[in-house]
Amino acid sequence: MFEKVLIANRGEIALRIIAACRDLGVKTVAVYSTADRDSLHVTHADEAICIGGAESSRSYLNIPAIISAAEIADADAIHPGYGFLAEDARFAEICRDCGIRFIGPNPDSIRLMGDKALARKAASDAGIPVLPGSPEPLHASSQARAVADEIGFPVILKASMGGGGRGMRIVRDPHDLESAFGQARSEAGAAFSNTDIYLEKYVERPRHIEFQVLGDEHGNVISLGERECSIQRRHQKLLEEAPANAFDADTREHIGQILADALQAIGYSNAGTVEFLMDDERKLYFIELNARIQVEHPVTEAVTGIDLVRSQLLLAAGEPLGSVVPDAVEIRGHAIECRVNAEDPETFLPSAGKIERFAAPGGPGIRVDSAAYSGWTVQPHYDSLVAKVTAHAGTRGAAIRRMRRALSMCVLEGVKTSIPLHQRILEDPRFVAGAYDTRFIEELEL
Amino acid sequence: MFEKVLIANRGEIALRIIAACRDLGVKTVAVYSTADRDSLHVTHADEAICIGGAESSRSYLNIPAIISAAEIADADAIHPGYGFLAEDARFAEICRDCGIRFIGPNPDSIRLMGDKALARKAASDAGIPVLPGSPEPLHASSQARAVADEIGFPVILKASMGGGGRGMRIVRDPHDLESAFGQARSEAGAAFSNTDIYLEKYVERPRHIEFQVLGDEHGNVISLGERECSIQRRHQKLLEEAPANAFDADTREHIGQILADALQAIGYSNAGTVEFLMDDERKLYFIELNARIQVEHPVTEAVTGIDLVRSQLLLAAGEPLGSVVPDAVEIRGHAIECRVNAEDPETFLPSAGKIERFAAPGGPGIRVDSAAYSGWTVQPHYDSLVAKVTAHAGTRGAAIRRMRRALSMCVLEGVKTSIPLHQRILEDPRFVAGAYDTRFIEELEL
Amino acid sequence: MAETKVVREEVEALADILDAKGLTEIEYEAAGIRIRVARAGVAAGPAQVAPPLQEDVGGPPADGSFQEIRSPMVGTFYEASSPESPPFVESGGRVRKGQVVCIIEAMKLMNEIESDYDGVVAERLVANAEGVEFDQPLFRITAD
Amino acid sequence: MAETKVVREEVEALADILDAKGLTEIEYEAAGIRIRVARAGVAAGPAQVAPPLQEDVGGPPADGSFQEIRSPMVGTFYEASSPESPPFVESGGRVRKGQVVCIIEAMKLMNEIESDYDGVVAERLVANAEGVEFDQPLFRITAD
Repeated sequence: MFEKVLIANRGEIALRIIAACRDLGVKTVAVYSTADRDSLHVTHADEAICIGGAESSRSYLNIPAIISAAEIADADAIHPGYGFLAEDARFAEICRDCGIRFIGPNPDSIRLMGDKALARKAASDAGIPVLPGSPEPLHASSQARAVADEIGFPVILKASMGGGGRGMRIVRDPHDLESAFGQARSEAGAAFSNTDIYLEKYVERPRHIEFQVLGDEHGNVISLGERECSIQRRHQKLLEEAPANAFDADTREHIGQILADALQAIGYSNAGTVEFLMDDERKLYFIELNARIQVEHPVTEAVTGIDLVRSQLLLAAGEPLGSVVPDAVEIRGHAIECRVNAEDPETFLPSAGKIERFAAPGGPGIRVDSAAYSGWTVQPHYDSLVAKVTAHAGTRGAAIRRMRRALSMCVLEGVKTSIPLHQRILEDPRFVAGAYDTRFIEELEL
Repeated sequence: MFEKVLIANRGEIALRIIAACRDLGVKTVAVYSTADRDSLHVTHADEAICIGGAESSRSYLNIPAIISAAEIADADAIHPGYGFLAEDARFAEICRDCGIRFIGPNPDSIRLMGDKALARKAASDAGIPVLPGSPEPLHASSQARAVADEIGFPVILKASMGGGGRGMRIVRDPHDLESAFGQARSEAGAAFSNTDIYLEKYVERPRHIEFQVLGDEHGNVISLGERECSIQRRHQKLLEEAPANAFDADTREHIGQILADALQAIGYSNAGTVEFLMDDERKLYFIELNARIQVEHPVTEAVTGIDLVRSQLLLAAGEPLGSVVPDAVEIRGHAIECRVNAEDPETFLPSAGKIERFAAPGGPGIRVDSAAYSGWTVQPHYDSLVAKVTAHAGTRGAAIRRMRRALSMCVLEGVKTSIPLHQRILEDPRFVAGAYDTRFIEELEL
Repeated sequence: MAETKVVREEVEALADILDAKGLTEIEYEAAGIRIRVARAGVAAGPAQVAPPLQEDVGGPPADGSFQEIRSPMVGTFYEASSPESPPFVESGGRVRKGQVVCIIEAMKLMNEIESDYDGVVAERLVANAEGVEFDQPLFRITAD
Repeated sequence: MAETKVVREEVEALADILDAKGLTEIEYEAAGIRIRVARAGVAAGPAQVAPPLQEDVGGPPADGSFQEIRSPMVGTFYEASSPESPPFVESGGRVRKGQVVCIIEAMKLMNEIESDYDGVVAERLVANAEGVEFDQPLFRITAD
């Protein structure tokens, strides 16, 4: 095992990694920006090194500063957490070149998964279900029509270089395809100087399902089951659950096995999350793989009893999977996580400022991951996550009740928070019935 | 189920009861003393009523004020928590007479268990092992000698009315018995105007083992297994574990069945804890039954997955045991609780004062029960418990590591705390080996 | 007990120093003993002092000095000795120290509450048959 | 008791200091004893206001205005361009704005750090080959 791990992150995930290191008897080095001097990750790490100014680019994204900090502290590994440099293949390579273990997949896996088209092709080749569509760019509306007829409407046209909705058209009626194709091409051309268009099946009301995987350095990969993260606002997850609603054990087993085989084949190691869309016929379609620990990992920890961050450390140190996770992974009960953000409930903008009073909820079945305390200032420079509250119980109904209770007993004064929104979600009949999809929040907020 | 429960307590246990009520959709009424206006139980309850001055006798022990508060708030039940009025049979009777459900055993059970001699006799009659000794007061040293010869030395002489060590003598050598008997009698006579002396087997290095039981109003009682609470200082528990160290499943099953039968026979209902001494041959001897929820109940909750306070509410409302606990109670993993007290580590006196900064530990496997927050004042009028930290993991070793980690990541400034003592305990080789008894702390502190 | 006497001496000594030096607070801690002596507000000696803060009682009297009669217990407030009887006191009425102003029922016992002040009932703060907390203000009394 | 008397003397002494210095509070703690004396609000005696607190920078200059050269990056501090070379600057030596004062090595790159000030090197705060944080003070420079 490592002697000393540098944590290239801040906030609750830095504390989470310190906790995992401490459980293993590994020393920790915190790095921090000048804005984070009074942060708990600085307090709790064995050493702490200031690496730059408040802006992330000067500190938590500052690769030379982080590598230098690892060198002067003599750290033998770096845990990147999530966000910041967690999926930066170049950073993983620099770590490797400097003889520092990067706690995550190898740079090639990170790079492959970072290219969405390549990742999709690799997944498809490995037998992971992907959204039906054109594998190559389409050059004429007749081509598009042929593919669309084959996979069935509705379909979505997307610019190959696209982003932000430009060059994108949803087509529900075959008669609209020709004009939509033309519009998409010209938009794409104007926006990206590239008129490549491809076509995919369009899922009207998808649910967001993701599988947690772990792999070792010896060619073994295991799936730890799925999470449901359909409660999103503007693609930001607000609440996650494990297991997914009405998800059957056979599908869990089946997809899990396909994923394990596919990722073994590409030599994937450490933690990863495979994201899928699920349509109303409960069919799953691969979207992407996140090559890092996920914010919402505690729900999987709750139902499997497996400490995922500890597992990351052990796997990165070369432990075989068999000594890290039990032979048979059992899913016990149900877990829900709420991301308590400091944000304005109307504008959704971060509500930076000083927390005047904070008393986290406790009691049975409640886990809190937070770097907040009374007197701590929510920094405008970083994300607005203040606390992750995870409720675990024998049944989903009991987990919902525990979460409602916990949020009602969370004192958080001085900043505006997402708690009132979470409370509305938890009372909504569709949520309670488990019958919701990724459009839940926009419809709730109407 | 009840509509509204009044909580006749304060601090973390009041929050714990609010949590259980909220999980069940039951409204809560807090009562508080003038010193507790800024307490979280006042914040979190649906209603709060000031019942008197800071001294417990004027508030939390003030029966007329509490009953009046229940009447004006129209509460249909009272949960007494632990301490204060929890084991006051008269209070339970007054509740009953006022048509308010007392959430606990019936007054007769409380009264029986409050009289240690009667409780011992009832236990013995029911087949629960008790310390061998004289069932009746002894009037001559020859009688004492006869009993001592039968049960074997060492023995302990105790004044029937005794307390505080007066009229108490440990006798290891038969030759010392006669003079010790005379001394004990004269001390007892001087102190209690009663020279009744009885004799019991003396256990040199006992361990403290206790069984958690639950009973319904329909004659069913179940045991939920044991806890070990041998880490005590001056009879105050500091750290508790479940299950007990090297405690075998057969004994758990066997004693559990005897207890269930015995308590069914006397019509015991609701939660209770049966305390035993265990000698170095691992034989158990009944000491007493605490007819209430126990401070250390979270360790049993962790390993059984059963919410004990919720169970108390359901059972008091008349639910049958079968609908409150699962058919087969399984013990999963290991749990440890540390009672973090605000106290001077040298003098053990409460360190009352303002908490300048408090950030509770979180992360996987950690539960915190606390009514503290930054800026909250530890009152000199009440006990010094600031937070209960419970660690749960698959094995005892992992639970110890998690607890060490959690305490190292607990920020608690402004008052002196017992955390350094807990840290010493958790590092001690005897503790780590699970090979300790009730003299552990006095030997640690030498 | 000897111990009590020692403590008494120490406390008195500290209180004397407080006076002599015009302090407002002394805290003293030594082997197992902690003593704090304080005198709120006014410091003796030279220091001029701000007038003591009036405790905020939330109420109206603009100019007004008033006294409050507070509930000494939790219970139910009754304005009269029986539903048929007239109230013990009315707003605007005069009260004398020791006069019964209401009844608080607690555990079926009727407790007569007396005025601590001579004056006029400026305001009654609780409705008949309403529950009251410990220390809750019941009446405001203005001096004549 | 002897102990009481000792305490009295210490408390009185603290109270006198409180007066003499125009303070409002002194806390004093030493082996097994803790004493706090306070005077609320107005301080008696001379009571001119204390000068604003100088931000604590941990260092000496009693009277002194000094400037600090701080590290612009995380890395390893080197006093000279090579182990054989003399240090760029020495304590007591004169520096000019723009003059190289040390090297910080970060990621195998040698970064020359220049003085922002003209003056004299009052103190070097880091040992050779030691790791330094971002913004860590390296030298104190006093103006001529």
